[in-house]
Amino acid sequence: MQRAKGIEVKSVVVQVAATLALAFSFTTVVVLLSGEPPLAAYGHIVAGSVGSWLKVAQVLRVWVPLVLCSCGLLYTFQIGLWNIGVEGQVILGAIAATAVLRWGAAVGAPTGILSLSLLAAMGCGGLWALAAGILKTRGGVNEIFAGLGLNFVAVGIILWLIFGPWKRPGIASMSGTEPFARELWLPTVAGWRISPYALAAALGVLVLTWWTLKYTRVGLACRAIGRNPHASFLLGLRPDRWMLVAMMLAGGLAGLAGAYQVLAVYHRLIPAISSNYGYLSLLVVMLANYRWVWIPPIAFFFAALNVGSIQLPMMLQMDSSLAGVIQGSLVLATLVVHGWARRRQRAS
Amino acid sequence: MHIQLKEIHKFYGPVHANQGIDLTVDSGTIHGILGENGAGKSTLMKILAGYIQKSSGEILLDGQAVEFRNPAMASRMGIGMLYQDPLDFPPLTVLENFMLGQVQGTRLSQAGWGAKLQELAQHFDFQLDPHAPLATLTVGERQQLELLRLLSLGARLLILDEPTTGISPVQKQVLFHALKKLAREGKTVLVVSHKIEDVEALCDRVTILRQGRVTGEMDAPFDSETILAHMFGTPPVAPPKCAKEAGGEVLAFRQVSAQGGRAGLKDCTVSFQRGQVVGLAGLEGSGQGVFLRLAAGLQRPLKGAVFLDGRDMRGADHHEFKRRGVTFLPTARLEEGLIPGLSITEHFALAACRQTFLVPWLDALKEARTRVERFKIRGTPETSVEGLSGGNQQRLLLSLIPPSPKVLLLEQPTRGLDVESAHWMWQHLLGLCDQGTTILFSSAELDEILMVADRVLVFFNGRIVLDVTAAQADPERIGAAIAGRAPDSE
Amino acid sequence: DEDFIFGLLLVGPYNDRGWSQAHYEGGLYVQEKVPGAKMIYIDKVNPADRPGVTIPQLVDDLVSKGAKLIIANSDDMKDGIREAALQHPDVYFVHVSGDDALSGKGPANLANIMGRMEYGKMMAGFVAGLTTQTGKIGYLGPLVNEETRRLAASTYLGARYAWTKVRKQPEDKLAFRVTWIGFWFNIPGVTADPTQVAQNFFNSGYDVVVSGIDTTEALVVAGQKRKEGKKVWAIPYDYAGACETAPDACLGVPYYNWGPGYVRLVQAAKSGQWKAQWLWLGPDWSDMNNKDTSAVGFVPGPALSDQARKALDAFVADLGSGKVNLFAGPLYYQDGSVFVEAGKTASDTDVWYMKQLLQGMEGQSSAQ
Amino acid sequence: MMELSFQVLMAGVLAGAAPLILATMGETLTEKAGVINLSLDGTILLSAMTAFVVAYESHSLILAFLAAGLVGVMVAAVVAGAGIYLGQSQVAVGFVLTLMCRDLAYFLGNPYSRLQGPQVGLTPLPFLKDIPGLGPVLFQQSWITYASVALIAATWAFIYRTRWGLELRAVGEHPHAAYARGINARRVQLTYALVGGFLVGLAGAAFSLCTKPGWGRPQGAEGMGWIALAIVIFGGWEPVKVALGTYLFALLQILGISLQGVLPSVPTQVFQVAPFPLMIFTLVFMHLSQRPGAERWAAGRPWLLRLMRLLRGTAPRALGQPYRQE
Ligand SMILES: Nc1ncnc2c1ncn2[C@@H]1O[C@H](COP(=O)(O)OP(=O)(O)OP(=O)(O)O)[C@@H](O)[C@H]1O
Ligand SMILES: Nc1ncnc2c1ncn2[C@@H]1O[C@H](COP(=O)(O)OP(=O)(O)OP(=O)(O)O)[C@@H](O)[C@H]1O
Ligand SMILES: [Mg+2]
Ligand SMILES: [Mg+2]
Repeated sequence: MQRAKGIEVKSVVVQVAATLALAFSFTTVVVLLSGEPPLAAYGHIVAGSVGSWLKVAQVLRVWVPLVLCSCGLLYTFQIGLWNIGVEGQVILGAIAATAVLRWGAAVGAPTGILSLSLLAAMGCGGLWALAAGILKTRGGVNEIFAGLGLNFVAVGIILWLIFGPWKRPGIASMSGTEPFARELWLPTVAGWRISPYALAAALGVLVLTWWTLKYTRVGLACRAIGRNPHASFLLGLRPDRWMLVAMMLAGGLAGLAGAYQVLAVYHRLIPAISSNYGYLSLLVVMLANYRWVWIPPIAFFFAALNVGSIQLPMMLQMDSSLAGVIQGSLVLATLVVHGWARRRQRAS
Repeated sequence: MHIQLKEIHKFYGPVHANQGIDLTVDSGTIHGILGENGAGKSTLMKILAGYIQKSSGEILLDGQAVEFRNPAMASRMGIGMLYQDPLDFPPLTVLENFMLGQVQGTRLSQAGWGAKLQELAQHFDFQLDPHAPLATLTVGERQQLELLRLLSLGARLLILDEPTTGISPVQKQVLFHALKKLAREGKTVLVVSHKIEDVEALCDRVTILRQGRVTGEMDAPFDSETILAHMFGTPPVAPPKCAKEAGGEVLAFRQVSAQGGRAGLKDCTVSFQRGQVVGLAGLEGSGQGVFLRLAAGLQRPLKGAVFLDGRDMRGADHHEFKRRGVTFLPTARLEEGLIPGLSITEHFALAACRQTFLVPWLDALKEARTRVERFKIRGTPETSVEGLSGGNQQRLLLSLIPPSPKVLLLEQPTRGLDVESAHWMWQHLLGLCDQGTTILFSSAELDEILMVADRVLVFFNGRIVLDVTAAQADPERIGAAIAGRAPDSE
Repeated sequence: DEDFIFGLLLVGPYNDRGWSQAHYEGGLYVQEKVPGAKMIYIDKVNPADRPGVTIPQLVDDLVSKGAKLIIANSDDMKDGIREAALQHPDVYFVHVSGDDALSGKGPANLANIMGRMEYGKMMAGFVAGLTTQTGKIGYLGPLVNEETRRLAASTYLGARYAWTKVRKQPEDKLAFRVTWIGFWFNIPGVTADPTQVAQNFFNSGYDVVVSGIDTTEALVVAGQKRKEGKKVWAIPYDYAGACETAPDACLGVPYYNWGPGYVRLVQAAKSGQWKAQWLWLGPDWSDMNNKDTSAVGFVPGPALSDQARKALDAFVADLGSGKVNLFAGPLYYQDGSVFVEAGKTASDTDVWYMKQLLQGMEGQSSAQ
Repeated sequence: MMELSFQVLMAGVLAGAAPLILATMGETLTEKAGVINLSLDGTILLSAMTAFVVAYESHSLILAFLAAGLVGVMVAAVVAGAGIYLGQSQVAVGFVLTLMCRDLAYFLGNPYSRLQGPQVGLTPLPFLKDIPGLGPVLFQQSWITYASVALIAATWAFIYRTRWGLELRAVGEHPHAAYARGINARRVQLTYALVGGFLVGLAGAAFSLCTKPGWGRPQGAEGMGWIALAIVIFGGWEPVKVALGTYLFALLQILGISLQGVLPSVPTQVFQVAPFPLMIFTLVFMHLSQRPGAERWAAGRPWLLRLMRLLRGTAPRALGQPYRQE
């Protein structure tokens, strides 16, 4: 038993090392191809993301929505669904939050309005995910295409709002709606670049997700159905309904991330409000191997890449999309190494 | 073509499906392979056709040792096989199915190949429309097409794996006629079957397999009793029976018809009493699987209704049946009954504990501990179920049954279990029936049915052809009914 | 002299042959002219290219690298730069094309600068009006706001002047249509595709397309159409070198020359003479294309005929001398209401805050 | 409303759809063989960048197209290798590649943005171009447009009229059965994944060398890969219907701009997302019309029946399923 564990640990270490080696040798070759010094590039990314407290605060600002979306994705991945529609769910959350704030700006009572907007965002994101879920369980549409389609529809809706009913007076522009008054910003502490409430909420969601997945029937049902829907059905679960529940939870958390983008980052609704976090969080969860413990560090690492890579154009005239190349190649390398290890295992 | 198989072994992981099989088939004969479910017939045939690779052994064609690495190589040597699960392409047309795998070059000359197909079909009196989608054909017609395709490919040895299941008597006649004609023309034919009557009508010689070994060989004319004995083994000594007297009616079928399996279920009316142990015998797919699923509410009848305690259950789903005391255990344990990746405790938390929002993990763990001990499951509550052996998986499934179910439906409950486990399991189940549970179970093994059941239903082609109490049950009569020779069936 | 670091936030790529490149070169000019001045820039500062990145965040970064003055080159950055200016009261900020200093919404460390591109656009319109064979001129508009409305209107006025006064054609035979794509440059799936818009213009009989967006799609498509043998032209925007893309289709380019204005602001900041001023800098009429003095210019393109070139020179001279003022009344908005009464001329603020497109132009005046 | 003559509109649709046709035909081939290459959106950008850079450096359009095709092949090889041979989820691998190739394209292409590079010109077809009316518009196109039209016919003929096409369909339906007939199912899947990838790569080149010439961020082809994937489903995996779907999309895009004047309250952007709701609608429709009783229910409504027949299409049964040879 002990020995088997030792071998397992060793093989995990070997796999992780192989993954890192594969991914970073690829990105290094890519950087060399672009004719720039790879070490300097990596150095600038590190310095630009954790070089000062200000930078760390910026990383945390990206970390919050990534963690929220990734936690939501845990439910859907557990139940065996590929919820590619997070992006749209973030957008709908942002729209709902904006709607409440616009309405509430006249009403007053900022704290109440802010809380209400968070609730609305979760509800709206959840419903948007529910739509994909219903298309999957009742309409026979693969959740990938349902989610993707709804992402584009969400973009259509947000554009229509920004161009139409919610445009700035006399202006039709991609630059978004009129910014909200300061009392409708998520409160922050003087000198901080990140709202402590947001940080606390992200940590709270992380703990809550862990607790839900581990101790409640939701987690158990998701795990069971994801691994064997037929047996789960025979053991008394209703897979379709649980799938909808999982989608709603994922959508709700994505919606919360959308509200965060509006309340704490942009203070208005912009077309790119989701900032690609929906897609990025899918990568985070895949790299985390669908386990909640790995989400905070990986999300932090990805956020650091996003923030740190802004140094590349400033310092080296390099394009900052290197961050995405690193993120993608890490996940790809994980998939390849994992598949290869399984193949070897099967062969032996 | 003269075929000789020597000492063929085949392992599927731990499963030893063929255990040193020797077989000789003479040129120009029709040779039957008989055996119960899981005897290893298909495995042997697939090895001969190159579809799977043998673990060890030797194949001689006309005295020459050969090795096939894939079906293409076997096909080039003149071996063609009609697989048990049809390996054809329903969305493509008849002609496309015919051409696929034998056209050389780039162009598909529809006209040329169509003519060839028609010519061959005429030779055997088959009626096939080359341009119809294959999906619109009956099983029998699909078989005919496959046969023509193999012949057109130049097959000299034809292997047919259970060709008579799911086809009509008329088509069966057409098929047999064609096979006999082929044998006369010098082709060798290997037919795999469960059914003695088919073999009697067709074969010159049979080989009988049981649990991966050859148990007998015989030339025509055959003695069906000997064949049955070889197939199913000798009937065992008197089994321990449930002591309980039968009570009132619990479950009833009234003129139920349904689709599913090979034969579906046709117009079935039958009822069961409290405390009965009923064995459902029959070849796989003869209707007993559909029957159990209907009784569990997993499938809805096309016609008729299932009654539970006198209540019409039309419109109710499985969960409703479950609430009313029906429990169903499927055959495929890991595929349908258990959840790989979840631990034993988690299974109890799902199935056997209070359905509260917070999972009562402590209760589940306690429950798991006691049941692991009581059911002698080799594992700890934390063991994930795919790490359990087949027998232990079965014990776990049993341990998940709620305390005193009204009706217990078991699909092949002892498949893959060793004798000791099987006995232990029945002891436990019969204990349940002492408390008034009605048990319905299907089994491929007649011995098992005779051992524990106090009532036997035999299914053939979607109908119950024999319904007798254990006292009246005599293995020969049941065996004959299984093979479609029920004296009192139509 | 000690070092003076200034930061530049560019909305598009620094090498976009358009708006952002003009600013980038303005920054290089400052480095050259002001001793000790050093530029750090970040380009592609827009939420589509840099999702999740905000203006205050980038300003923090520039400030931490020692920047004492920060220039934001897009209308889009208005809210962000105001927020950043409040967060960093000891750093100077310049918002290009904004009006915070005029409207008083911004803090004291925030100034605005803009070029009087109205003149450049009039010249563009003028050569378009001179050249068009079909009498149909297309305007590839970015998004709708005050700035873009007044620029489109200036183009129209220039074209109308050429059409009616120089070519003596009836006014109602001139079609001038504005199609807005929704942003300063193409964001696939978000904005309308400018390539497609330009193609639609040319395909439906518009033979001159004037670009109001930051990138050169109009000229690229015109170049393609020329290769197909069509007689079409385009007028790019923003950047003096923009004609290179397809010289044979280029009638000329109105462009900005940010260098002199930037130098003025940088020197004000360096010497402690800073004011929260609103600069709207015009061309140097004595030499519109003088790098050191003129904020706005117009380079005639290779496709412009000699005759038209002469007419253009005369037009520029008249504009400079004040003989021609295209913002003289009577001018009407699209809905028929009065923009400038007969006998009056529009003031700077009238022009700056233009509320609609003018009568005679087709296209949306604002989002519906 | 802009006045577009019917011929000009048609020519615009033909030319505008050309790159997408290359991509959708490629993906149709790949999916028919049972492999789903989800990476199209990234592949198109990466190959567009490659094509532009190669054309810019070498001044050879042929070389540029080949290089772009090669990029498509390489990306498809990763999808197929990890999916078919390593048993990983094709969807997961494709999705990661979508994001990564896009960033890779922006990163490597950065020094080449907004440069003037070679372009594919027009090749008027002799004689045909002189047909009055249609000739001058339909037969004065780039050779990519002609090639795209020819590709539709070729794909159709290949799939339905050749042995290889038959084998391709067989593998996508039932790889085990194909194996029993002597077809190396894995090799067929790999082959058509690569062929499809090659065509998708060419689509990228067609964007950056012809339809939206030049490289930059954004290039303009962003999102087209997703649209291509949607159209393949919309067209029910039938090359001709897929092509019709592609042309429909191109038409919507062109009309979307013209409609700015007619329907000012609908932002043009809405037309950009139109293919997706259409795809979802089609999928739901397919699903519902396959239900027992649907045909009976539609019997009284001939238009519905016709729509059902038109939109009916079934995915290759083995699509995306890992196939393990025994
Ligand atoms: N007869 C069956 N045997 C095994 N598994 C089944 C059966 N019926 C359903 N399942 C499993 O359960 C899943 C969902 O079943 P179903 O749609 O009946 O549940 P539900 O939709 O949650 O219930 P309801 O329709 O009452 O809301 C199926 O996809 C399948 O995996
Ligand atoms: N692919 C496989 N992997 C693992 N085990 C297998 C596989 N195929 C067959 N087996 C096992 O090998 C044994 C023999 O199977 P085989 O299919 O040869 O039986 P059979 O005699 O054809 O039975 P039937 O009458 O039901 O067709 C069975 O125990 C079966 O479960
Ligand atoms: Mg249901
Ligand atoms: Mg078999």
